[in-house]
Amino acid sequence: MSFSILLEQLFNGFQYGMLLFLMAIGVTLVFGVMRLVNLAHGSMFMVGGYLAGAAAQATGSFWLAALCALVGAAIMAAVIEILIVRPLYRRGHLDQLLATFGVTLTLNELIVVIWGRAPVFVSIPDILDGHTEMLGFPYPVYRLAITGVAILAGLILMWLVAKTRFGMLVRAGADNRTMVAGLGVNVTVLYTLVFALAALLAALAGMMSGPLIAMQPGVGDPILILTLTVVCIGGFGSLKGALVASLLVGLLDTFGRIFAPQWFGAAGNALANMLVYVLMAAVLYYRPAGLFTTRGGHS
Amino acid sequence: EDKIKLGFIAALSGPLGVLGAEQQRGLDLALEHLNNRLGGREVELYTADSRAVPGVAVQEISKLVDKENVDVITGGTASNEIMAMVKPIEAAGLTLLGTNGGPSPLAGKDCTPNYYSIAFQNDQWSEAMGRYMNEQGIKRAYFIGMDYQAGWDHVGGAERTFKGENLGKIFTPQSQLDFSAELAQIRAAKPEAVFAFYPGSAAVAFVKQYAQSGLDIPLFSSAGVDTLFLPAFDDAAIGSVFSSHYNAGIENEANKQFVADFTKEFGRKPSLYAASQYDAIMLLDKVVAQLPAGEIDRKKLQELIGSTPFTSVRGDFKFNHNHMPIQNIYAQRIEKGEDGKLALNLIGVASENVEDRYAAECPMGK
Amino acid sequence: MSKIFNTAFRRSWILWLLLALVVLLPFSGETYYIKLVTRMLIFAIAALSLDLLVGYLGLVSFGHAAFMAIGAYTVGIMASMGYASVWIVWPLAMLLGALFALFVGFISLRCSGLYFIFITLAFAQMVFYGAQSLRAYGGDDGFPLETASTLLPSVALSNPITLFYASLVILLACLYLSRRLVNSPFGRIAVATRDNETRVHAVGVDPYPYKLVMFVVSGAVATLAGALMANLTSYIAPGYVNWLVSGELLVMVILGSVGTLVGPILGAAVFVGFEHMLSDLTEHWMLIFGPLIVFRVLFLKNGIYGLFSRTRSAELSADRAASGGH
Amino acid sequence: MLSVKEVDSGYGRGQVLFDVSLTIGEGEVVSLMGKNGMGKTTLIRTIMGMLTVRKGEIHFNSRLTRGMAMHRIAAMGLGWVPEGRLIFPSLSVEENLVATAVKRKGLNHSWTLDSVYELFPRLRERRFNGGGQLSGGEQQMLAIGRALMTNPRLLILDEATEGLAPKIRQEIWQTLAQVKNTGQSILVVDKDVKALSKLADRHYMIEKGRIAWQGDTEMLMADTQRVQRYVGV
Amino acid sequence: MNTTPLLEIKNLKKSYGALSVTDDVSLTVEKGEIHALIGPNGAGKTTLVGQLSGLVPSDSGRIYFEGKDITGLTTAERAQLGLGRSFQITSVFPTLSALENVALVVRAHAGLGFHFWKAAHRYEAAQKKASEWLAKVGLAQAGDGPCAELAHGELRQLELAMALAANPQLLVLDEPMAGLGPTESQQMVQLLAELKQHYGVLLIEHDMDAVFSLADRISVLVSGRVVFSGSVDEVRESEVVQRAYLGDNDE
Ligand SMILES: Nc1ncnc2c1ncn2[C@@H]1O[C@H](COP(=O)(O)OP(=O)(O)OP(=O)(O)O)[C@@H](O)[C@H]1O
Ligand SMILES: Nc1ncnc2c1ncn2[C@@H]1O[C@H](COP(=O)(O)OP(=O)(O)OP(=O)(O)O)[C@@H](O)[C@H]1O
Ligand SMILES: CC(C)C[C@H](N)C(=O)O
Ligand SMILES: [Mg+2]
Ligand SMILES: [Mg+2]
Repeated sequence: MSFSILLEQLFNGFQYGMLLFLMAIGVTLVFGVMRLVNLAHGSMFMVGGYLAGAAAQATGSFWLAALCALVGAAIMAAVIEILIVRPLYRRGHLDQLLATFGVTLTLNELIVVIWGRAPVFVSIPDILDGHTEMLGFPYPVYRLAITGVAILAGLILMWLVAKTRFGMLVRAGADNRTMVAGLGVNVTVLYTLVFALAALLAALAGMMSGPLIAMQPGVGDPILILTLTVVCIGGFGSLKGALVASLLVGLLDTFGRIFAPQWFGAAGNALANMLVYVLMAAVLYYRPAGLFTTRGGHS
Repeated sequence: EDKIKLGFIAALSGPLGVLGAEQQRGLDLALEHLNNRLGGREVELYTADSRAVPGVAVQEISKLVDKENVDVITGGTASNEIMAMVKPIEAAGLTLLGTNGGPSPLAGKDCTPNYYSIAFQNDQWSEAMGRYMNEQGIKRAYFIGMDYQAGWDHVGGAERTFKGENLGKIFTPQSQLDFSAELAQIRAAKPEAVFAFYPGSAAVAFVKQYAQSGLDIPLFSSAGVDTLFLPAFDDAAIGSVFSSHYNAGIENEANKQFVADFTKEFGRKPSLYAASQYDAIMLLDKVVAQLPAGEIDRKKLQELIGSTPFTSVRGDFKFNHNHMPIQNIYAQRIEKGEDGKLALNLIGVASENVEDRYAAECPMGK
Repeated sequence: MSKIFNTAFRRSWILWLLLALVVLLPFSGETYYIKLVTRMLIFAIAALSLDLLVGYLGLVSFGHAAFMAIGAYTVGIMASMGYASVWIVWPLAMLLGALFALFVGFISLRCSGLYFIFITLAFAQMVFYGAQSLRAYGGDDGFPLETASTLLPSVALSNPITLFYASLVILLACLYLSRRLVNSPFGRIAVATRDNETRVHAVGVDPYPYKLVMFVVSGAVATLAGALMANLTSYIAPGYVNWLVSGELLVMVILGSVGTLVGPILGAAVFVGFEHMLSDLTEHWMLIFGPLIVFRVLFLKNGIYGLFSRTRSAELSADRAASGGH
Repeated sequence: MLSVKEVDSGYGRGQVLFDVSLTIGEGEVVSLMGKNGMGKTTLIRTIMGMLTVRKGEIHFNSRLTRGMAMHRIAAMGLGWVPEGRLIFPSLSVEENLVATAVKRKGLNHSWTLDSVYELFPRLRERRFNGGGQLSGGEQQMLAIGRALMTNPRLLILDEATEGLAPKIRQEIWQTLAQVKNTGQSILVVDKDVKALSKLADRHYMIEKGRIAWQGDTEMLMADTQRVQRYVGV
Repeated sequence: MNTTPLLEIKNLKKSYGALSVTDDVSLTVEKGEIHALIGPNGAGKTTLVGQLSGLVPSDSGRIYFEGKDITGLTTAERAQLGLGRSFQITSVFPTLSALENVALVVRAHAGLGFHFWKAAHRYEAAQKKASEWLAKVGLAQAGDGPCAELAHGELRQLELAMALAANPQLLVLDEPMAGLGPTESQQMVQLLAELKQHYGVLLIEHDMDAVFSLADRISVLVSGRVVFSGSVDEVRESEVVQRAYLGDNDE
């Protein structure tokens, strides 16, 4: 394998990793803050993609569509939070798992009812279309853009959580929501905001994936599983962990897909897919609460 | 009054859901044309969703057989699910008149009286495409496809007939939608053309990513890239060539009528999936008409499918002894129509009146 | 017979009536419904085995479908090699399931809470892709069961009625044995571990072997369910280990009521029944079923079984267990 | 400033408080005493709005607090040091102090990070440590500091000296005396009767959820029998 | 004398980063004595308890129990040897009844844990033993509902019964009076005074009244180091202890 193709594959792995990171931030944030395991996170990815598709068709503008997708998903998430998720904070993980599983099933089907089973696509806006020659190989501009946006979103979020008072309150709420309220801060709204923010990030990932992959009912499911894997590897509640694990998984997946079929022949594809989970088991064996354990991250 | 219980099974959801839905349109239109009667008998229709998952397909077949007690089953979307469905259908003494895909094992050594494919045998499409690539003067090609029965058949067919240098072959898992790593590998091999097999929504993802990846070489495909997906493509897809046993532009009376009615009802031209299913119902109409009144003789029905002449939208049609069609395979290209929309235009016959290469291995009816 | 069931069950005539109906069902001769109920029974076995983990150890396994797959693949592969007798195939399947559980348990029981939930999912995914890599057995697509398992040379499970009664007997046997297990000193320590693991350590008991044994037992039983399922569907595919199936198994357990053994059986029956009824009703049955699950979590705190039994201890127990390894 | 009038309250189906009345005036320090499980914490939780008032009324700053969300009641100027500390383990010491801090106008004395650190030098040493890494006593200091940082109109201390070393305890009592001198109103629960009698102006004794006795420090000192009976010293 | 002490800690150390929390701590506890450990907040007392029970791994140093080196053993193994611990925050099995809680401990120590067949409540000897322990701590009347419904004080009694049912030689108690009112504290003091004849006790407590009335020996931990060790009177007199811990005016 020549150096330039190796580099290109590194880029691919990195880009994939960053997309996963966008998803993982949401899961880890919602868990870190509200101790909520959210299986409906994949649906937000899907909803983002679909809303963008529908809005693009209606308005003809990618940028408007992007806005619609983000705002729409955030509003929907807020509604879900208020109606369904709120009572779940006080429940155990099992109840949360189940209820959000139900939400996923419902949303998947709702998409079918509204948009049918045909895949929905968004066209890439002209300035992001095509490819650019860099470091000796052509690379799709759009994928570069995804990477950029994900990095930016990640940085903003890390800053928000680590450095701002909003972030402090959010983390304090994670520790003890009653106590935060007892000190005069409204947690309920804070939670709705965080939940919507997480959904917005997932929708961003979905919206950006739209032009690359086919949006179809249930597209969010496999992404969700990978995201959960990433978050487990990184450590629930840890943003740093999510970042490291996303990149690990992105690269492992990309290189696994290239090499495993070469090494294992026909069975290679399946084995390549397995790698990520082997990594997860290995990591959890040595660090039962993920790479970057946060206080209270292990329940 | 005599009735016939018709089972229709197709991938109505999942990544191939679009195809199944199109098959259903073909079915509905045909039944509409026939006033919901097959050979004069009123049709009781039972629909099942196989989701293109073999395990699910088997379960749904069991429902059609055990619960609905259907007389005959038509449909089937993906090759792998068809392979899975055949066994329980055989066990129940029923017949599957397949309307999409023709997996190679069922065309060859595993052929069975209980299964017909009215659409095509998988290799038929792609062998034609391999030849077409030769004609276009392609010397170095890379092959890629989805990792399942149809992918193996299609890619294998194209590889077999392609005469130039075969630079490599990649199969990607059925669930995979991001092909960046594979496209990079392909580009590194510097081929002159790529042959790809991607059915359903993966097709759209693949073609779009192909266009963005900086691979400025022709894409040949025998996949389910079809009229159905045209709205999803950018102009980047213009020029891609696909093979198929059907194109809405085929000239004959039956097709003209079919295309006109379909367009009237659904606002666009029919795709091959609708056409094959439409054909199947038209054939069943003729078959059932020959059955004696009263209880349906399922064995007889099975035999009649292979021997009853009918008017296909493809023009002449004939089943081979292995229950696969002998037919023309056409080349079609994505072009921009006058209305500014993409169209899948017929550009010629890739192979004329071909049977599939597995027929010889099938002991049946020889 | 009544010893199998707990007090609440014994008191409820509805449940007895249901059992009687089930036993008599094959006399109706409706193959389809016999198969449907067989499906319920098989899932009930799997759900029961999952309840041993979720309900009595507080360990939420999100990968239990893997065991069913191991059972199914063992049956399928053995059949293709010419071994169909259940007296060979079942013990082998359970042994394999137990060994796999031992391996998975060895690694994942170090984790708790969420990590346990998702590491079991990871192992299930490995089994999923492992099954896919078996190209000789259809890879991604799976393969049909060549010959049905046989109880005696002439009694095959391909007969729906035979399969039905075999499943029923196995379910009742599993229920009886599970009941004994959870009430034994062993089971009590398991429950104590669920309630407060740190305290178990401090009491001088290392809970690890208890968890491991329970995990192995649970895995072996679920494997048996898979072996039966292979005979019901006559088709074996990686789809057995789809994460949705693991999710559905959990839904069954919780729908019925966690930590009650009988509850998950009811849960399985209701789940399969609903799936069947709703999908007859509308193509979009998930649009009803999804909200139903949410409804159950939000409003029906003690599950279906909770409607029959209303003891405080059961409630607490379910609460504890539902908190998922907190 | 705070008036609790004939209040009933409790958890779930059980009632804990019966007909409880209590008032705290501007700048006044009031103590609440009673044996374990008599309802002191429950009363405080009810005042904070964590438990619903089943009967009676609570006014704070002459506003009826019924139906108000807990955070709104707290934001009106209640600084709560809860039983069991409940600091935020995943925030650093400094973040614990800053996150919910409030600057309030019209107070004689205003707490800042610096003045809290001066009060508890140990906290300054550990300012970048996670709250969860602190020892029990350090956490208690943090909880008090955190409440002070909200610059409350009424400071509520529920067993604020529990688990503190005797020396620190003394220091805290001294500090509270200082705080009192700035005009701060305080409601304090503690088992150290001697310290309470020095600090507080008025005292309430609670038994089985009812106010059994109330009076000023003089009356308290005079009536050791009662103290014996209701507090058990 | 050649009697080995019940518990002997030698040069135990634990640090988190630059902070040494326990620094070269050595002390012993004999059978039949209460050895109190006092010290300012953050001195490292709870950390030391963690190291003793095996929950916090030590950086260096050794722990001997009845002369046997237990430094490398797990929590459960230490408990089996007879190192009992009560939890500062009540820690029981909430869905089991009080009797079951204790019986479970009795059975586990009789090696009956891995019995799968007979129902647990049919092990009559264990049941009987368990009710004896309950009676001893004053809980004879606890019903057979789940113990989550017991009152706070009752739970503390149950807590102790469970610790005792495990047949400990040594009890390590971390602030047992915390959260108890004066009356309850006094009762606890009485109970501990009775118990100490049969066990060794390492007592950590900020309640000086309790410490002074119970302890046979007192060690003072400051910044992870034992700065003083002696009898109650010696501690009372000590300048060092006054300054570091007790403060100027006695309480
Ligand atoms: N969360 C709760 N749920 C139910 N009952 C409770 C709860 N907290 C306290 N109680 C009960 O309310 C009563 C009063 O308890 P409260 O905590 O108010 O007492 P207290 O006077 O603060 O005692 P202490 O000195 O021990 O802190 C007790 O009987 C207790 O059992
Ligand atoms: N995991 C940890 N990481 C960093 N520092 C820690 C950790 N655990 C404890 N510490 C620090 O070690 C010191 C000793 O804590 P420890 O809990 O042992 O004190 P203590 O003597 O029990 O105090 P108290 O009487 O207040 O309970 C404290 O300063 C604490 O902040
Ligand atoms: C898209 C079609 C060509 C379907 C394909 N023949 C299959 O078997 O799956
Ligand atoms: Mg209190
Ligand atoms: Mg301590």
